[in-house]
Amino acid sequence: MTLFYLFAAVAVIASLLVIAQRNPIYSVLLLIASFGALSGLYVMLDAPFVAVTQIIVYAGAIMVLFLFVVMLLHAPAEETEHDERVHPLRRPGPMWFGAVLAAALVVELLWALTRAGGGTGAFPAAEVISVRAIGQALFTDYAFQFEVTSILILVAMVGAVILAKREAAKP
Amino acid sequence: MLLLIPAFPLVGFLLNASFGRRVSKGVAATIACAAMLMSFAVSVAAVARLVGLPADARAIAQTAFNWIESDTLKIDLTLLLDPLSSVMILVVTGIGSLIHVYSTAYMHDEADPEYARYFSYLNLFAAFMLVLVLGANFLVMFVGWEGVGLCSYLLIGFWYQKKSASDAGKKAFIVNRIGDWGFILGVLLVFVRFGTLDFQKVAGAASQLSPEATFGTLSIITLLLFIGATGKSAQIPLFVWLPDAMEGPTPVSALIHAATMVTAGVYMIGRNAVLFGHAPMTLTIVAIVGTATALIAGTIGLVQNDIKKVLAYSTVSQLGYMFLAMGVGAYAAGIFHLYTHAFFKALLFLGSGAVIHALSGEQDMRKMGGLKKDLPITYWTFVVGAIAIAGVPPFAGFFSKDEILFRTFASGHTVLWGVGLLTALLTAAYMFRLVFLTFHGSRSQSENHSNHDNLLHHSNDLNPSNHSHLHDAPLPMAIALIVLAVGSITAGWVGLGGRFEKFLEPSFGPPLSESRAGLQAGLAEGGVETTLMIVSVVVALAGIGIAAYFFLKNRAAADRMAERFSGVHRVLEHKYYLDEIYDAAIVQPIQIVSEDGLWKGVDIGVIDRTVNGVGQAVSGTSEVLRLFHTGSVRAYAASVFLGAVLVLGYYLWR
Amino acid sequence: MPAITPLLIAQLVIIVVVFHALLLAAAAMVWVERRLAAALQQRLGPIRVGWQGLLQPFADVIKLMFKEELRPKAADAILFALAPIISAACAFAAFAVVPFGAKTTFFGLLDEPMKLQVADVNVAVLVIFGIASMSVYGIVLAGWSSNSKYSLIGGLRSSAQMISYELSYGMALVAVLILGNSLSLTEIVNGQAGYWFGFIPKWFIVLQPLGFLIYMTAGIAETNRAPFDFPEAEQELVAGYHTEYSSMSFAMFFLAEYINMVTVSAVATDLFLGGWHGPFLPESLGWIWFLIKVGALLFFYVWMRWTLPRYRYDQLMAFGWKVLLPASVLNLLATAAGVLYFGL
Amino acid sequence: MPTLNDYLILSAILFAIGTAGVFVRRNLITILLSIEIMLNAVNLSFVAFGRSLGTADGQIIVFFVMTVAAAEAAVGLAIVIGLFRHRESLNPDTFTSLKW
Repeated sequence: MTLFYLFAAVAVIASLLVIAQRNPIYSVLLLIASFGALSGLYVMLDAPFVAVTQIIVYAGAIMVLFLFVVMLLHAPAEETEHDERVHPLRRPGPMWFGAVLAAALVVELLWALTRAGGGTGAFPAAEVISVRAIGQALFTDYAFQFEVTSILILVAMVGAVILAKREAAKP
Repeated sequence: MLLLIPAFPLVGFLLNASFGRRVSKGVAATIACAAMLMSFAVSVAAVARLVGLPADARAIAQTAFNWIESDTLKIDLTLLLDPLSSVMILVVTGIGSLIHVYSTAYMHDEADPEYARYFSYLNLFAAFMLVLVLGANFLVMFVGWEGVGLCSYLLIGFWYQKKSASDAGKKAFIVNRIGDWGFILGVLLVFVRFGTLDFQKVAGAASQLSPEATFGTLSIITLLLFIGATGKSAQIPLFVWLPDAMEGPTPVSALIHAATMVTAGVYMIGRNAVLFGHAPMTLTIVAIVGTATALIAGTIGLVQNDIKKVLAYSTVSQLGYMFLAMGVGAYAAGIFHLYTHAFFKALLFLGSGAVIHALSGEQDMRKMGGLKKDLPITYWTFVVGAIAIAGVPPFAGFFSKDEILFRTFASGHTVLWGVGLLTALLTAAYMFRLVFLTFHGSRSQSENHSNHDNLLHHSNDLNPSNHSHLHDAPLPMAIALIVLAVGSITAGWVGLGGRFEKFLEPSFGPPLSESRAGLQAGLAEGGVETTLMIVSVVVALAGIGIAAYFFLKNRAAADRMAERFSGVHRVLEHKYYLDEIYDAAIVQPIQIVSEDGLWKGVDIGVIDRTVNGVGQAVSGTSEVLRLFHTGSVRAYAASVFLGAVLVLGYYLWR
Repeated sequence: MPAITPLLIAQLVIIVVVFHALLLAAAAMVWVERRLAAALQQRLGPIRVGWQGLLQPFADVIKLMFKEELRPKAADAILFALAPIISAACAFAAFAVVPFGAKTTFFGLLDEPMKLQVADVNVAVLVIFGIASMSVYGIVLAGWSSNSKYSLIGGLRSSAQMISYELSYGMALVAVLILGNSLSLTEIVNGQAGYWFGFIPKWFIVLQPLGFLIYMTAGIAETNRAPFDFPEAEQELVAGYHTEYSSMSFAMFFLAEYINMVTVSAVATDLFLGGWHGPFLPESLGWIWFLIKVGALLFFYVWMRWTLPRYRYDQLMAFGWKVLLPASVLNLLATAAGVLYFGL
Repeated sequence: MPTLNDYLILSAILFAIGTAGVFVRRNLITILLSIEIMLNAVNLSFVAFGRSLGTADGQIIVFFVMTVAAAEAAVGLAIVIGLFRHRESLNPDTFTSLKW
């Protein structure tokens, strides 16, 4: 239990800091910490493979990409100076409304959980789902979805290359 | 194995269409001819296998794949080889091969890319035609049916730079569409009525029914199918496209507009013989339409001056014969005539092509004459074809035509028989008019007409009135002509003693009328058959005689005749003014309605105003709504999120 | 709290031993590298400190410890301090899941045999892979936080290089996983026991020669060693990402590099060279074989460094993506097909 | 032992943090990061449900989510780079016109 609270606390605090930061490079690093905590939670949920994948894919690949972009763009800190000159709906005030909504969502979800009941007992004892079982399901029952995602990745890759490519210097 | 038959020409098409423009003429022609010859070889092998089977089990089916499957509609791409389709594939691949060979020489003046384009179209046509005849259900047949229509359009308009050619192509396409409309409706109705589109299953289901005494569903189905047939096979009222189709290269006319495609309608009726057999009223209509077409086309053919037009009307007329046969239930006789006709009509067209080729594009018979000496091969083969079509024994046409007339007579349609006989007379007459005008007499008497307009665009290289340039058919053309001439003499012999009919019998299902043997037995004692035979031979010879009198011995008499009956002559020359009537009755009203009613009235008045009104309303509303669109992604996200929170809240609170 | 058992004590002992062994190995490698380089260049190298210069590494460490810790003024303080720690921590962490000997009772000291390994994880291979991907951050952050052009370029280059070669590295691993039919390193090693025809050891290098080559190439690139040592290409970048580092921070990068070499070699030994299996020695002394094999691979590492010139950067990327990755995919496909059709 | 509800509550909190981040921050990269937080919150509940039901399906969906997240990050960051080149800014409020 204590381990759960430790990981949960790390995840929540790190996530909060992610959105509290003005410097995106710290946001990225804190998010990695949050992912690490989530990875620990996955281990506790008997999902070691997801835990490791979380590290390899999220922390090791996606976040490196973010870090790269932050470095490439020289991580400009957030600009606030033109707030006064913009449309009223775009000022920071209305944006805090979004945060209020987020809080409302948490309340609603908690309410839903209490109303639904159940889910309060410990998890039923079960074998750790092996990598073999996951692989088997992935390549049989979910084979179509797997292929679709691979096409998605391919498309995204081509799209990213084209979008990020510098246009050739015009003669 | 069956798949290979259409596959070879298709591959030939793909090769020539893809690479044809980059290779020499020889290569393109070799590819096309090889494709056809291989297809022919496979066809022969397949038919040999079919013949080897016992008579009641003669059907080979091959399913390529499941094509369409939707609820009860299950359609496989199946090819079926039975006696009927075996006759057809032999005709298509055999005569098709000869015409390919012929074309290598005939089209030799074309530029390389054009040459390859020609052969790719020709191959494509063969592939579609084979799909048409081999298709085991209506839909596969329809693929071929539409495909040959497309190829016909492409080939008629092959010289698309020439306006008359592209117009003729469009005309053929549009008129065919009208027929196809009937065909599609017929097919749909077949599916509604029988729940399947497979020929054999439909025939099986139909044979359980008793023939319709009144005008019922089967009659409607068959009538709709027959409308399709009239379009494709150029029958009244849709025959007007075929004469115009002569704008295409002559080998095309021979292959598509004489030997194969135009007979698709006849074949289709034969394929659905059981269905038609259960709709006697439709059969009567078929017989009457066929006879009328035969007569009308025959009369028009008598006065035409364009060598190919004569042959075109002759084709229409002969197709009328076939429909007559179908209409009186003599399916085998109709298919038999289809088969013999393919030989001699292809021969006649190719012969005329050789003449045109020799004269560098001249098609007007009045400017020909005396070509006998210069073109001996062409002449003699042409004469064989003419005798065959006239119906003189032992040439091919005699057997089939006589069979049709006999069956018509035997089925009790005496009037139709009489008209058919008259048409036979006309046939012999106009064919020999053609022969005498073209090959006999002398050219000098028509020399003064030589300010001709060149009909073929490439005809500027030779002066047609210059005898020194006359040359007989080159080797490939000569081969095709000779082979076809031999065929025109001998093709009819396979029908002796009713063998052809017996071979085809399984394809037409259980006979409704008495079999030929029965008929023979019934009529033999009176010697009716022999009498009829003698009558038709006499008629044919009479026709030849008339032609010889007017156009060989005494050409002035012909002009006098034309003058005396100038009214009739003009009507015939203008093809009964059918084109003009169609133009006034159909084309003009459609144009007027389209332009004044649909375009200026509906389109501009109603649709455009509606569209503009909607547009103005939208832009007016947008003026107001645009204020909510800040362009801020986060504001949008906030509204989406607000919606989500509210919906969730509603469900929780409820 | 779990009860303190002999097994737990033994486990703690192993942790301590491994930690120090890695430190020692790094120190030893410094000496080996310098002496070997000298030998290859026909000079003597360090021989003054201790017998044959064996104490030279310790002298270096002491020197580094007493140096002043310098930090550029414009550097990001937190990240600048964090980067070397990440590097070193990842290097140590990766070795945790590497088994280096068969189960043993330590000559009867324990009631039941235990594994010679810090942590037996059933997805060990993936853990190594994951930690390897995390070690990128040490270098990237060092490069970025130094606020120096040399460091930044070095950091970016190195992370691009590591990400690119990680793919081939992973593919080569997967091919072995297919053969070993497990994600656990111990089981993979045990799958390599025995001999074919009585004399060819059943090591996966025999079935996977291409896989081994790819693994070693990618491994060298992953550890940023010559001929792939771009992050610190002296001639262009001074010292790459650790240009601005000094004293113990620098020592930690140094340490991380050597420990990574050891880890890559150890994993290669486990995956391809049959781990602790070998002739002549009893199973319980298999770790000696393990040490010999790792030593041989480390020698190879050093040998490569002083023999091959550095690639050009574009050549490196082109080689990684256009040669190594396709080769590893092919190797993977061939392996999978072999297992599927011949049941290798 | 933590229960299913504990995980779901944690997931809800993380999700809310992610959404709040999307609204509060004015930096495209941070907004993308917030979206990643939301995705991870969902992943957590998937794995928790999968554990509770004893099936592998929850974990498999997580893999698909990760794949999509990777694709999203790649394309999203490419767009961010493109926008930055245009405007020298990462503030989403700078990009309010469809064309300029």
